[in-house]
Amino acid sequence: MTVMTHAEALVAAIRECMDEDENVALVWGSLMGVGGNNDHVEHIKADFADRIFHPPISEAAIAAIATGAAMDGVRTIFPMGTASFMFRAWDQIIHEAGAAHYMSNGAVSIPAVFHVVHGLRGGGSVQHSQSPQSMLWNAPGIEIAMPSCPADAKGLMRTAIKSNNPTVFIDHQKLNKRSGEVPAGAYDIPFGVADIKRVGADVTIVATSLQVVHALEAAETLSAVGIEAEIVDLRSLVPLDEEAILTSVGKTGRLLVVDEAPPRCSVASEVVATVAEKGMDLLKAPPVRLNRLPVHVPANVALEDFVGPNTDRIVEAAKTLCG
Amino acid sequence: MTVMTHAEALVAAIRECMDEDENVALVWGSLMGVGGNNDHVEHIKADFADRIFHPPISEAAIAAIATGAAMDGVRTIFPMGTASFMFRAWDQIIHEAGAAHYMSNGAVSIPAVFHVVHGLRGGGSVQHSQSPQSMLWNAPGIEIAMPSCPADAKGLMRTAIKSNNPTVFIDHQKLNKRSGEVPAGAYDIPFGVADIKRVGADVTIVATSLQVVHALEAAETLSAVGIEAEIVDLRSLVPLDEEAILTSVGKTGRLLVVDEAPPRCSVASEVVATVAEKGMDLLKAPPVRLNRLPVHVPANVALEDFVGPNTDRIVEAAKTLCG
Amino acid sequence: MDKARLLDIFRHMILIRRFEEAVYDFHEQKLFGGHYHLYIGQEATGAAVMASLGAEDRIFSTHRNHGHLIARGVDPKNALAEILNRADGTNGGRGGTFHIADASVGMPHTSALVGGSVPLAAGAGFAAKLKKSGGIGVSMFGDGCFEEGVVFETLNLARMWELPVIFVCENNTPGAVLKSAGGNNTSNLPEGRVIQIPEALGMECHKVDGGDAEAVDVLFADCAARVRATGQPIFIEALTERWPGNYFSFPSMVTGVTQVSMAWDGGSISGEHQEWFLNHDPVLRFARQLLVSGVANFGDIVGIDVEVTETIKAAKEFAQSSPLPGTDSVYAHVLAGEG
Amino acid sequence: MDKARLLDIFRHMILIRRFEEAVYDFHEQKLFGGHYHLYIGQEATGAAVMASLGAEDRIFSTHRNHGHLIARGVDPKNALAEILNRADGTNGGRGGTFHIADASVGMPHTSALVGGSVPLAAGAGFAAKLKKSGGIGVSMFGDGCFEEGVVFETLNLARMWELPVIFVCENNTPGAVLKSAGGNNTSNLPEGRVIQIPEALGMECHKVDGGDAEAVDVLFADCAARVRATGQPIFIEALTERWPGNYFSFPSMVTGVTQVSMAWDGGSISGEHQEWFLNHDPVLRFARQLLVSGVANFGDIVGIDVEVTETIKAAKEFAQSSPLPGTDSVYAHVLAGEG
Ligand SMILES: Cc1ncc(C[n+]2csc(CCOP(=O)(O)OP(=O)(O)O)c2C)c(N)n1
Ligand SMILES: Cc1ncc(C[n+]2csc(CCOP(=O)(O)OP(=O)(O)O)c2C)c(N)n1
Ligand SMILES: [Mg+2]
Ligand SMILES: [Mg+2]
Repeated sequence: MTVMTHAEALVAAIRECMDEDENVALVWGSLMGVGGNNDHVEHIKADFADRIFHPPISEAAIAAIATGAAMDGVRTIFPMGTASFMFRAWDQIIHEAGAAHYMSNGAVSIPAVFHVVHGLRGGGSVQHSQSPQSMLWNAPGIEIAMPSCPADAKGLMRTAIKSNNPTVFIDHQKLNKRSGEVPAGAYDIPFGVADIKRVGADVTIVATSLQVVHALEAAETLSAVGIEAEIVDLRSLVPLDEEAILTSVGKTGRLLVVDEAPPRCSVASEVVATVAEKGMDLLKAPPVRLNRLPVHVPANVALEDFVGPNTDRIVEAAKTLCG
Repeated sequence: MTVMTHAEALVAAIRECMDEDENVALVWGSLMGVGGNNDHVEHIKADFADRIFHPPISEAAIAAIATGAAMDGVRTIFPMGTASFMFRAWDQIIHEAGAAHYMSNGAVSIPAVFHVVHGLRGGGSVQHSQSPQSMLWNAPGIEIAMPSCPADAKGLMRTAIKSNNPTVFIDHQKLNKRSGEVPAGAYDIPFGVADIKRVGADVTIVATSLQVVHALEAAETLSAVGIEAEIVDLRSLVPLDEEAILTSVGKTGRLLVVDEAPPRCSVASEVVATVAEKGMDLLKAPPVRLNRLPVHVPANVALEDFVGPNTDRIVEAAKTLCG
Repeated sequence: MDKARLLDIFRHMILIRRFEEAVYDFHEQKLFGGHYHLYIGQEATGAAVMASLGAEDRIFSTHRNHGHLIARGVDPKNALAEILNRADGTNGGRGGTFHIADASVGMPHTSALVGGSVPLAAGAGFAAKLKKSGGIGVSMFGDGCFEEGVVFETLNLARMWELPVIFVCENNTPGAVLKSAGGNNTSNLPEGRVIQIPEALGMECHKVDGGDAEAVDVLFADCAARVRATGQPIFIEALTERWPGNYFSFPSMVTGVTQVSMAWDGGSISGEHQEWFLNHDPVLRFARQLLVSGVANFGDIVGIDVEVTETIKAAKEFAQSSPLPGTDSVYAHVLAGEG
Repeated sequence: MDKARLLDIFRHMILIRRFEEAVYDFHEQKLFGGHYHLYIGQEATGAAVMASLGAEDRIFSTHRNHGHLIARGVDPKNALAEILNRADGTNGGRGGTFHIADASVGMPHTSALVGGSVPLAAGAGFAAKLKKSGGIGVSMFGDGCFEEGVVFETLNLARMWELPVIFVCENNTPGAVLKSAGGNNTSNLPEGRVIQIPEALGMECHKVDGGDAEAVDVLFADCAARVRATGQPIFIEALTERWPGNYFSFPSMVTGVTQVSMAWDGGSISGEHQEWFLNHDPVLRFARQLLVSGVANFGDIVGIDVEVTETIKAAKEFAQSSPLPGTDSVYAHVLAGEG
């Protein structure tokens, strides 16, 4: 075990995979988003110069180039920066990357990684705060990974690079500088295996990305008032670990889903709908969604915080649910 | 009342609005999608030549031009053709059209209409069969209309054109040639008012667009075996008539939602989640989603039919739910 | 002048023509649904381009893909089966006319979205560069693609990243019947503004008569060799007079089934489309060239035609007797498994 | 030579400079979060462009929008309040630096997505054409926008639909400090390949020294008049030497607070950025021009500076004392009500 930041863990995974496989290429954009985490990548730039491509501001074409190259087995990691920019490449990701394997009846596959930084970053305002996970999940053929801590970031990134599917790797600006223990050596974390980040008997909190951090904070407060929350970190949406969700709800009888996307057709909607369909009799109370409010993200950091799900709101919602 | 096709009703609405308001402009693309319904528009082209713009294949720029023009009060109707093509303009629709009113604190508004033809059209294959409604619904600031019959098409299109919000008007290729009674004269159908297309006491079927037609057919078969379905045609997703859904479920105690988008984070997920949250105690049985299967759309028409929700499957699902 | 090579190009051209006639026939018989596009009138470009490409090269096409696939060597049997959405189709029947692809011949994916495959071809160049495979990426696309911004982005990227790619724009707007009628199946760029765009980016650019197989072959062979040597992208605008049957969405066989004898029997040409038969039909044009230059005699031409006609006849039978994929098959290949 | 006009342009330039210094100061004080961009070094272009525009015209800007807004006449008080996300901001505090807009002065929306506002400006031209308002659309944008395909699409559309729009590309790549270091805050088009692109589409194009206020004014006035008369779009590439403080995301005031006396007191200029002060700082350049041509004397320059410095001082106080919007305000204006 060593202690690393989220950003360092991510870069370590990329570094390892570039060492292990000469077919891994990196489009050198702003992997860590804005804010100075790019230093971590200097050694990669130095050692793999011929596999590093400096991008123009052309999200659509680069996403499709990564897709075309993937058809010949090149595994391109394309960090698109702020998740909002991904909408410029929406067609290419959904209709080409996400569909080629199916359309070819399995003859080609698309091992490309699209890395984005989602969510409420502290001043991103309307056009730099997107959480695209819900929209992406509606499209077949795309794997979606969402780490919440350095150890998961590393293991999931390794899996993303090695996966033969297009993977959208959704990070959060506010996770980048957080530290955590990371196992020594190379290890992969398979997609589709949720992690119970905290065990508890009273309420199941399903979360992803930064909201897992918020949920863990909230759990401490809740514990003080006698509510033990079980925290299910999905880690990947595609594939989804439905069993982990249902098992936990079976135990607690109460479901709260926390999600940074706006409520309609969100990840929270999907988890609640899945449990309603497959485990309604497990529920002692109606399930609760906790989303970003159904508005755009205002520039002001205080209002941004008000708009997003946050620790206080999780506490409040869990109390109401258990009360 | 006169009998019109869906396509004719739509054109009638556009014609009326162009007559009524000289600030209505039409980008003359393929309003009715592929398949010969474009004749209906010849008279508009002749009478309003200076308000008709022939488009190049530039979905993104045109969507944004319509948005920019809307800021000066020009109401542009931009038929983008097959809904799949809309992904080329995803950023412009979500981040500019859908956000400008909010970002300006209400100073500007975006009265633009983006018309698309969604769904399983009979041979559209992977890239011409998109149902974008779920993804769109996750974005704040955009109205979404989905008519199921000529009368609604006309009244909803008039409302879309007059609305001060960007509206995505989602039509279905298979509705175009269907006929129905249309009230005489000009009339608007407000958004946010679901229509109970059939009254029944045993199961609530919530549907939109072509699936309303399928649900009505299914209801006949179901009636023959003693199950009376109530069919709630949402007509618009934004705003949503939650009350109509909850009222109907309160009556029937059973909910089936039919939706042509793939299941994850779909319209069906949203409706089920809403009912689970706000009306779980109304339900006598777990709610059921009936979506397009979670796969891409194969070219073959028989397989396409198998993949989509259809009349038989609705019958089956309703029977199981009521059984 | 390599006789075998020219005859091979001709063979592919007439094979494409017979293939497309078969597709039209299938559609008339309502054996498949949806709209579709034929490559009639553009055979010279596709066939000549493929003559210089090898196993390491990758070609990406569009909604108007049949000719490129046939010229590249995909089996007409499987291509026709795909158009009928049958189990023996190149894509197991799930792609259909829009998406016929065959990775085994280096055509891994066909996008039906305008401009969709242009950056994919650049991606093949990217892969070739990274793997030092010696291959190149080739993008076959229509003039309408220039209206989509992603194509411009791709041209810029190919220059910037020095990708070994040849962009072949088949400009079939000349002669477009529906342009004046407002059809959108053709580009709206200011007249003659196609090649100017890659030129503005400083890319090596060439213009060629896309209806002249030999001219395309000579130019493309040279370009392909240079791209392999330099790794720099090249752009080619192939001007092809639009086939009169190329309507907005559904083609119409207004020029009838091709009689190769029209190449030498001028008397048999008359009617509304006389001018097209005499000056533009690339199959007849090339047949005349081969005859005049002595590469082939009447018998050779007829012989090739008989042979490919047989091939297509057998392919039609194969396609029609191929089973539909079972409904259970729809679940396969949404996600790929482990390597 | 219209003395009042030139002095007015100068006033706006120094007003922008003082405004940006205030923004920098606010950021240093951590009064607002997130990254931001300053218009220092480009004042000549923005101020001169706005001199020929009237109430019917619409201007759309980018992430580097402050200068355009101030030159156009938005009140610095409300602009600064917006940057601090306060209730009295132009957007009620919810837009922030990226999205400052003020419909009341004809700048209805600022997109922070690269190239995002270029088609919106074309939309304003579309509206002007349809309504015969006599106005024009003006798009102010950076060279990086050329890498986004939607900008190319827009240029094509403006030509095709004959929209009264002026596209002003402020190319600040020359002198870019971070270009070699791999920063992406500047374009990667092959050197000098900006104006070539609209030229390739047959658009009327001009290149101008964007650091020379008078040159921009003369050219833009002429273009604006012609666009109004003909309804045809025009493209202008304004080359502006990049300000040394323009880093990737966060600017740095490496050139210090501007002393207008440096315009005439050459002796006060030294150090690392001497070359920029002497040849490129547009504020100092224009001050020197005004002095040399006799339009202004030292006193005039100092007088204007004192006046705008006061304005900005008051604006800072206004902004800082403006309240934060209440949390309840976030719900308003997601959807518009009835007309
Ligand atoms: C993104 C997108 N927009 C629109 C369409 C509809 N469409 C299909 S073919 C076509 C015209 C293409 O013209 P061109 O590229 O010149 O090819 P051609 O048909 O002339 O060979 C259009 C607009 C599409 N397939 N994809
Ligand atoms: C679609 C999109 N991609 C990436 C970014 C990140 N970004 C912000 S500014 C910028 C550079 C813009 O360069 P240019 O247009 O030349 O403007 P300048 O900053 O030089 O004035 C980039 C890449 C963005 N805002 N939007
Ligand atoms: Mg064409
Ligand atoms: Mg720049």
